[in-house]
Amino acid sequence: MSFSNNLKENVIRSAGVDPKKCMKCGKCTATCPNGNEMEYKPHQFVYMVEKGDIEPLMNTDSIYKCLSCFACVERCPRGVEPAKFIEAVRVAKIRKQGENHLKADMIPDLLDEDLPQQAIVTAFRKYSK
Amino acid sequence: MQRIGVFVCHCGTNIAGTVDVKAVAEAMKYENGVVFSTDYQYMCSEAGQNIIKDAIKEHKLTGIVVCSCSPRMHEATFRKAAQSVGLNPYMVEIANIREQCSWIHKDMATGTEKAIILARTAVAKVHLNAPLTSGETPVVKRALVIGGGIAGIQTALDIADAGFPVDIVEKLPTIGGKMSQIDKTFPTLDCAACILTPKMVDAAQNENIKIYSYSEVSGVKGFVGNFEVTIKRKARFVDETKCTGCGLCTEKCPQKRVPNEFNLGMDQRRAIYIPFAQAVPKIATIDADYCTMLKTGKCGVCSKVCTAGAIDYTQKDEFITEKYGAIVVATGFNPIKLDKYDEYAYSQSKDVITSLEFERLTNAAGPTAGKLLRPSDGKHPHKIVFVQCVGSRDTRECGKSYCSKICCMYTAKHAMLTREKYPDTEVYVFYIDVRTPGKNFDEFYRRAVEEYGVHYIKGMVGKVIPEGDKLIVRASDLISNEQLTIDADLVVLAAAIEPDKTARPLATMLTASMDTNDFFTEAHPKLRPVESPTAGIFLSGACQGPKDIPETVAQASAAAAKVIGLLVKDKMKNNACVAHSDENMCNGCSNCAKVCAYNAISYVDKEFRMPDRTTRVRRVAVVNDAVCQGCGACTVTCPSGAMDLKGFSNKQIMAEVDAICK
Amino acid sequence: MKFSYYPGCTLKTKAKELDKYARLSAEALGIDLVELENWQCCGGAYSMAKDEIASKLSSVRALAAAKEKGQDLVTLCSACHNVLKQVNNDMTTNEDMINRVHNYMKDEEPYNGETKVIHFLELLRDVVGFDKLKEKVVNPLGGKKVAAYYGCLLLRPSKIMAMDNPENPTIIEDFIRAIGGEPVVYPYRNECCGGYIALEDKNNAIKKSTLVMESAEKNGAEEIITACPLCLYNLNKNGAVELPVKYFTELLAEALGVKGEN
Amino acid sequence: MQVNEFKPKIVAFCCNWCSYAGADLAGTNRLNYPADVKIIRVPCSCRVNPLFVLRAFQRGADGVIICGCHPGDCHYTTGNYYARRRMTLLFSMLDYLGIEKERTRVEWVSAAEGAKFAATMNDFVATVTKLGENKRLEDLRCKK
Amino acid sequence: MQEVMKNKAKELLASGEVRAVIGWKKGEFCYDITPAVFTNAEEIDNGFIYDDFCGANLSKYLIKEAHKDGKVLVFLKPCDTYSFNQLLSEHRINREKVYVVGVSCDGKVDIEKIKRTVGDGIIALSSDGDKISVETLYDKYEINRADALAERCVNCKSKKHVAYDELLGDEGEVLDSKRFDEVEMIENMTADERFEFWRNELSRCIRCNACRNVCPACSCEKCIFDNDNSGYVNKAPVTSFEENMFHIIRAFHVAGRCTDCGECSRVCPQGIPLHLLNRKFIKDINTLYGDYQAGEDPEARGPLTSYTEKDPEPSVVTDKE
Repeated sequence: MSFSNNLKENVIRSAGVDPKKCMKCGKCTATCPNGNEMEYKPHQFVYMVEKGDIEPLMNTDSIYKCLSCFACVERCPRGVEPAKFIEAVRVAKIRKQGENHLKADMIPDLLDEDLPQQAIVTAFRKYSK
Repeated sequence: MQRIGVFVCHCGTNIAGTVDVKAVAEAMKYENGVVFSTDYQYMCSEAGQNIIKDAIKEHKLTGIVVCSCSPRMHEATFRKAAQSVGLNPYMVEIANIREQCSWIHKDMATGTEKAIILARTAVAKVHLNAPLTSGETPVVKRALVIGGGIAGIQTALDIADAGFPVDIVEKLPTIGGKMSQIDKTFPTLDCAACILTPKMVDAAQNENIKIYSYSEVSGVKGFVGNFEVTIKRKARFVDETKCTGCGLCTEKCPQKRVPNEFNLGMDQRRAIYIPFAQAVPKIATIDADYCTMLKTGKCGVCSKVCTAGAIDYTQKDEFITEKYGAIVVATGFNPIKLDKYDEYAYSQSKDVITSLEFERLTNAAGPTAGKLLRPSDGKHPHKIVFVQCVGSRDTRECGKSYCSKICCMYTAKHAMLTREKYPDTEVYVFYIDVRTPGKNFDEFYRRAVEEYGVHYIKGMVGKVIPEGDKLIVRASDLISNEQLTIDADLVVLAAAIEPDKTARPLATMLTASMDTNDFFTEAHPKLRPVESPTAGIFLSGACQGPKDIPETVAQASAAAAKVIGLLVKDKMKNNACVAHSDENMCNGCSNCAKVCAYNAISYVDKEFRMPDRTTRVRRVAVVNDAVCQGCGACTVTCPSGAMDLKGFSNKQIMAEVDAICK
Repeated sequence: MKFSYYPGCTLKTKAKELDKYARLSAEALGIDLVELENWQCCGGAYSMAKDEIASKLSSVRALAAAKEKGQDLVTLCSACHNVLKQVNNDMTTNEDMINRVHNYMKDEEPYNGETKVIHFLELLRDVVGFDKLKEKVVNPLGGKKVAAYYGCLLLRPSKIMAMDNPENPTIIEDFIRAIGGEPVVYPYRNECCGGYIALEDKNNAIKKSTLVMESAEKNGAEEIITACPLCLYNLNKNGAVELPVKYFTELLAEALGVKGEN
Repeated sequence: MQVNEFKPKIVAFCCNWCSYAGADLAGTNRLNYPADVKIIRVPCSCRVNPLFVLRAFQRGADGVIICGCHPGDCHYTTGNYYARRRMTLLFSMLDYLGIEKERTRVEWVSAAEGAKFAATMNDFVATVTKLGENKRLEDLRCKK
Repeated sequence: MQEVMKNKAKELLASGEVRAVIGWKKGEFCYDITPAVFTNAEEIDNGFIYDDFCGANLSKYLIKEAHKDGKVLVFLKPCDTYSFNQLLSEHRINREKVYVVGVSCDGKVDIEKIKRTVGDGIIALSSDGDKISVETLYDKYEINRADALAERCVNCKSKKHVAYDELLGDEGEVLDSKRFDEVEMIENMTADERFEFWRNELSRCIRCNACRNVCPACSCEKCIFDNDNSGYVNKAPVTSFEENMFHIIRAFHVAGRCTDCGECSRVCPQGIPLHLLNRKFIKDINTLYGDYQAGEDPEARGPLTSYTEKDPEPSVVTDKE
């Protein structure tokens, strides 16, 4: 499908890393502190992006489960750095109209007095456009 | 002026079918310098060869051209024939009118026309041929083996058995190498010591073998057949000729807290030590870094207890020089350091160990006398996790991009042995791929799974978390797409292997080439796997690439066979078609040496008389005939044209060009 | 010694102590931290997407401002440090981004990653020196058992952050020793506490932060120190363990005897 | 008008270990290629001096092709790597001087690639035939 | 500058530090300056000159001079130091016997360019800042110095000395020159146009060998063109073909070794832009194998004596559109 292919290319370009370098060792999923909370695990992101299977990834909440902790980036033996694909898919998703994961009107309910600014800033940065 | 004979072969109808051989022979009669030309059914037959021999004698030929099949087929035949009647074999040229003419053309006119041109080209070349003689260099009938592991021992034994003296240089106090640290060997599970130590003893007792233990190569000069090697014999502060290996000193030495490298630091030895019971040579060595006497001048216990009077605190490093005809590199491997892989907590927990440490933990002569006990608390582990590919197949700077090849099999061995000895222990192996290409290898691995119930999980360990007396292993199971957590008692890391650190400086001394991973490169990856491109340097064992024991031994014997093939000759016949530099034209610019793959070119300062009777010293290139392989790379890089290749000289090739284009 | 200083938004509001104690300590150590004028929020999280450029511009501006002054840029908040350092790395390696940033900014002298970004901890280790620091301590911690919580952002990706061994770091432990405490090494000190999801996936954040704190407690920690306001908030708020979490600068100021001055 | 079919003169330098053997294999398999190709055997493609190529053109060759072992398979381990650089630069220079670049070629032919050798020669001869006679580099005095 | 250099030369001669000094002296005409060897203060006072016409690259003279006993002082402009380094790397000069004094250079003047404006009969020349005053038999002129600069100086690649024992004047930097623009222009012509261009240029060659004799890379003990055995000997031009061959072979022989000093074009009495052949090789080497400046680093391996496994195939040339 040309649309899907186009999407795949965009995601790969945005991630800036090469899914073909993956040797499917699974160290990313092994090392992920949030791996068990994810419907699609980090290694599946790499493989599915390589296959061009982007739609299911865009529609899973796994893209909001990534903690951006760089553990898989740090430990990937092949320089594939799976978090970059998760980020790329998330960016592709929230760039679409009306797909913001976090909307401004949701914020007040989530606030508490000690919450540092950066929590809100980063939540917006990561989850909305 | 040459007197040239031309001999045109019919090759039955193979040539005569599409080439008018008579016409070719006839046409050649009118070529400059040709004094005889004929044709015959089969030139390579005895009768054909006699025609050539007779003509050479009768017509006093100085050069011949045989128009026949490819020179790759019969050049040697015709050269021999010529030589038998006193014509230099390099005065023979072949015009390939079969493979490159009659067989590819259907039309007689075309075939004949081309055959005439090819013959004319060969005649043009012969005009410029000069008699060549292969130089000869005497071969020193002694070999050097660098490294005394199983590779070096096997190579040395095979060479010695063929009757040649051979020296082993080993940097440690004993030969035996990595194999001496291994408990059992896959896939047969025989005890490594049981098969290795007899070989070590054989080496020690073989009168053709001399072992320089605790020694290193510090300098190499010369070339194939004539190497001159300087060996540094490190001071061991024990007189080798006097020490009986009784071991009393190693029991009495008061310095007890020296990490024992033979057991990878898992227990301690004394400052004077014999690495292990079966060490060869069985001679004590004082570790200068720890010896109180050497450091402070106070102690001397070992000297007091030694009845042989072998202790010598004043011993100094000694250098000896020896000549060799061939050198075998057998420097072996080491597991990589794991300081860049601390997600596996190697430096944070004693119970995270490498596979080689595991070998020592299961070895009867090891720190636990063969009982599998945790290094931290000496308890028996009930859950063990093996991690494969730690540092192998890792393209980052800290890793090795290659597969270390032996880990899949030794891990299967460890897993199987553990389950056999301790059936109450759960064993998990995390793998990316299980690679078992070898005789009975896959069967072995399957037995670990099917008969011994080892849990093989397709996935990787991502983090090891030492928590209390457990090791929380976080891993992935890619088949079931889940993340697993295992609370293990012991984690064993299959660390990647890398060439020994001494290999790189050694390669520089030997002018042998290495790849980016510091493995020695072969002269040809398929066809000359045990030779270095540098003539006279041979490769044995893991210094050339990761290898298991059977492969190492096979390569070791292959290297020995190559060495024997070299040493058996009294003199070495060099390639006759070698490069030669005209010193009158040579600029001494060094460009030729830069492109020489064999380091055959060196430079000397030479005095020249100038036209005005003064003298001038110039640097000029000198080709070593014994080393040059005759590729010609140097000839093209030479700006002045001083460098030329015998047998394929500039003028010869240009004469061929001219003849073709005529 | 003069350094440019990038405090970041949280240090001006919820994490005032982190900032205040750092400044006081720096003064006591003879270090002049000059706050950049007109700095903007770094964005709080570095986007790993190569084509996310607009959100990285504010970091480039801060970096360029430091370059203009010819000073190294000191950061304090782990998140700011991570963002600035990664963006700085982009400005030497990501061609496409470099071009686009130059086009956006239209600076006379385009910025190409010249500024050196150092964390306050690195300042203590490499500029002051932990030995020297030790000499200046007037109120040593008296062997208090302190657990360092590194989190993710200080160490990873180590290729770019290059602060310490990412899997077995020692910089905060050495710091604790220098000010007279006893460091508690525990395995979860470089595991993510889930700070980024604290806002909208609270349950998960509770799990993650509790794991970290339990581990520290089990290994005998009396308190935890960190450099990250978000970690501090998350551990304090969501970690189900009663263990004080403080900024490392607070302990530093205390040890140097400058804490009470304000 | 006289119709004279143009027969180009092609000089092929073949390394002894791979390409010359490949040419032999083409013969053994009876694979046809034009008789216009004449092979000169050299030990290695690195023996081919750019001057030989120029010499051939000077003497009236219409095309020159150099064949060697595939990069990485050189009998002398590195010879063809040097040949590759030399020939690339030479060809580029000839092109710069306005000499038809199609008259020169380097092709890697292994000892097993008889078919490739024949196909390469067929193709090269066809290309050179289309170009016609080499006039730009020919030294007329060399033609009698 | 000239006085500083003279004093330096005299000082070192007087102290016995050097045996001889290689510099420049006036020739027959005021603009016709030639390299010279000075051995005493008197010679220097009478003849030594350093001005806008001292274009000659003195490095090649060291091959002969540095073979004799004692040290030689040589004055090298930035571009000359590259040739010097290249000769060092080829072991043609004994470094210990040379005392290199780097002299700064703000470009040298091309007399041909001046003649084009003023015609023949020049009797006096003097430069003052950015102007050059010319006096001919017939008239007086004032020319912008910039307009008279030699092509190689307009496209100067480096004002930095890559080798020296002592530096007079200021050190400059490696420049981002446009020296390949002209090569590119030729590359962009059609093959026929290129052939016409070069035939027009090379047919003027009179085989005087000036280019070869001046070239620091052409310093072979015996040149193949002089060697009866080489198969390339030809001493006189008979057809345009030969100029083709001579110059292709010469360019190839210095490929990877040529520092682009531009001496070949400077000395060509026929004004053939020979440097465009050398620069083509340099440009190709830079694009195909990575930037390489001969002489920049005497330890570096030249592009034709090295390789990488991933080098482009010759088909990048033969198959290009």
